[in-house]
Amino acid sequence: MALYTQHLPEWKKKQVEEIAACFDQYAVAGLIDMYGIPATQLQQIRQNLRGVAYLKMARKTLTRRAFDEMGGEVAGMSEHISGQSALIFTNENPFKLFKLLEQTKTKMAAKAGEAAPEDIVVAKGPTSFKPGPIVGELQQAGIPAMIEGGKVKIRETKTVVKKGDVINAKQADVLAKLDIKPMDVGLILKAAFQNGTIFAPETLAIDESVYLGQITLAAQQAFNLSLNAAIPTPATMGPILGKAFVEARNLAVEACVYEKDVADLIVARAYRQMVALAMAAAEGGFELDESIA
Amino acid sequence: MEYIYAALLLHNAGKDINEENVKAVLSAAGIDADDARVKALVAALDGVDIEEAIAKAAAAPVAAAPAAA
Amino acid sequence: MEYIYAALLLHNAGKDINEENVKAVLSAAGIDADDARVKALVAALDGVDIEEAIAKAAAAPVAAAPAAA
Amino acid sequence: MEYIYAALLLHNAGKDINEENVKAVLSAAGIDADDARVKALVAALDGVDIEEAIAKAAAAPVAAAPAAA
Amino acid sequence: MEYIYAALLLHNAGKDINEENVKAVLSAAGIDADDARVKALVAALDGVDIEEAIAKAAAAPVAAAPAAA
Amino acid sequence: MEYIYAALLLHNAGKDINEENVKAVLSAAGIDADDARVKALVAALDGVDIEEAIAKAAAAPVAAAPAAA
Amino acid sequence: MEYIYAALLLHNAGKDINEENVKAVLSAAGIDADDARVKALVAALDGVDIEEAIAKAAAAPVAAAPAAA
Repeated sequence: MALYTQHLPEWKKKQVEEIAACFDQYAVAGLIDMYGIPATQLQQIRQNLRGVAYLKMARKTLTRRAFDEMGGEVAGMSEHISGQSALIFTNENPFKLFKLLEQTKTKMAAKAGEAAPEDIVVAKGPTSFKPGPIVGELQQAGIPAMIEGGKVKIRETKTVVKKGDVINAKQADVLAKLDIKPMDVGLILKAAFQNGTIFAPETLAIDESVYLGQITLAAQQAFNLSLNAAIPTPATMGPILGKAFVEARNLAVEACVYEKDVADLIVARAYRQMVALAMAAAEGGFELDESIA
Repeated sequence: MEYIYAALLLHNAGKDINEENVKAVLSAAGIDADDARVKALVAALDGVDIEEAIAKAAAAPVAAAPAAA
Repeated sequence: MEYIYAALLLHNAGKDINEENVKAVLSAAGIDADDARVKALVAALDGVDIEEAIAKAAAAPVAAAPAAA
Repeated sequence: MEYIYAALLLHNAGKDINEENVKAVLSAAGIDADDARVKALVAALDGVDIEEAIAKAAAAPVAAAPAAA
Repeated sequence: MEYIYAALLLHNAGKDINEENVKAVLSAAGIDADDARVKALVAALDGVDIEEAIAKAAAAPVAAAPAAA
Repeated sequence: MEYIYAALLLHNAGKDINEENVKAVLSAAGIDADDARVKALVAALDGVDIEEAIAKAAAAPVAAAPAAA
Repeated sequence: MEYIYAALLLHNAGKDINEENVKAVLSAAGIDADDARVKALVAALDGVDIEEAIAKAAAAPVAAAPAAA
């Protein structure tokens, strides 16, 4: 890769080269937004990712420059640079990377001026607040509050801030008091790059439970097929034998084939039918024997 | 519950479940039929859809279905 | 099912479940008994504890009816 | 249960479930068929919808699973 | 299921469940036995406790399909 | 169950479930395919409605129909 | 479901469920594997207890598609 480095101080040149080198060295590159992460949390995250992913801080301008200079499909990554941008590199696949980064997320209280990542809803019900200025604060934040039984109560469920809307100071204040933490803080993946393909985070979010559900379904289907088509496998030979036996037994009882093996079942069936009819007769006024009543 | 078995037997045979028939069957089994009960049985089963009543007794014994709402 | 009804009727009456008795009951119900099936019935029930078989049948003859919420 | 399996085999093969065929199958398994039992089997299965009968649960406690609302 | 019925028939008769016997039984029922399936069955049954498998099926409670609300 | 999964895979892919294809799939999974089992699998699935076979609850006959709330 | 079948095939064969193996199996079945889907599958199943998911199928022997309200 030819990098033109006119008018660029040595240290900046180096940074750009390093970024390009990481793209070469690792299978997957990710653009992340680290906005709002407290330093200690960042340290913890870096530690947790050691050996799995490499976090590289770089100025947005230099990152953009590196992308442009690498050209090709990588250049497309520039538009995803945002917030407090950083790069992350790994040899895991992009979906795994997303999974890893999701694990770094925690919820934090909102600050005034931040945009709500989702609808922020305050549920109807009692709070632990004693009556006081908090009632006014709640009302001013658009939350219908009242006093009931000596405690402050939220009158009805309200969407305080819609997704994407800016949270104002009053709202931020009140939400914090209500211990509502709507902000996702952590390493937020903005885009991932592997082998010439840029992956958007939405496509990388996989619901494990869906896959597990499908595994269960597939196992069920395989079991059914093995039994229904009588294809023996070590795991299903027993159940297949069982099925054949049950079929034979069902036939014998249903058709009243008087064989010793099913005699008691036939007796039981006839008895149950008798009881059922007896119930119907009882409704019509027939007196039942003690044994049944 | 021999009266009910007698009824089931007649039903299976496609015969009318009336006093005469029920008594005949019970007799054949050496049972001295109680007139009143035979009458009561015949009356109680009059108009009853026996196939339907029997169908309620599933072939297999069933544990009462717990309903968790 | 007629053969088993006849057998249970006899059982209820405390009578022996043998070919002669079974045929008599079936006859009384107007059923033309199949000799082989009567033999098979008697043989199958020989030595069977009917009370025990009845006890195994659950008390509630209800078709499994899962409750829909 | 060997008589039943023999019947199921014939049913699978689309063959008539009659005395001759049942005896042939049992013979091939080295079983000395009891004439009466064969006759009873054939008579019992006469007119029976075997596919349907196989599907009807004959035993085993059925626990109706509770419906989760 | 015919191969399985044949196996269970032989098992009931106390005969060895080998290729020759299975084929003989299927033949007698008028079934054209598939060589591979017979081989696979015999191999699959090696070491399997048939009585145990049957006992499990006999005791198995049937869970009615739960309704997902 | 690998033979079964191989069959399901081919079925899903709309490919013919024949010896060649089954072996190819098993090979790709590093499995040394047993010739007889492959043949038996193919024979067993011949003419079978796979969609139906995978959907039918196989463990035990269930009398109750699931109630969808 | 082909990706899942491929995964279970590998799991059954004791092979690693990685991109290379999954693609090999799908290829052998004549399926043009979608790179992203393979990656997603591998990532989703990484470190997951597959036996547990399989066991859930064994626990409830019901029709493959539960009724969804």
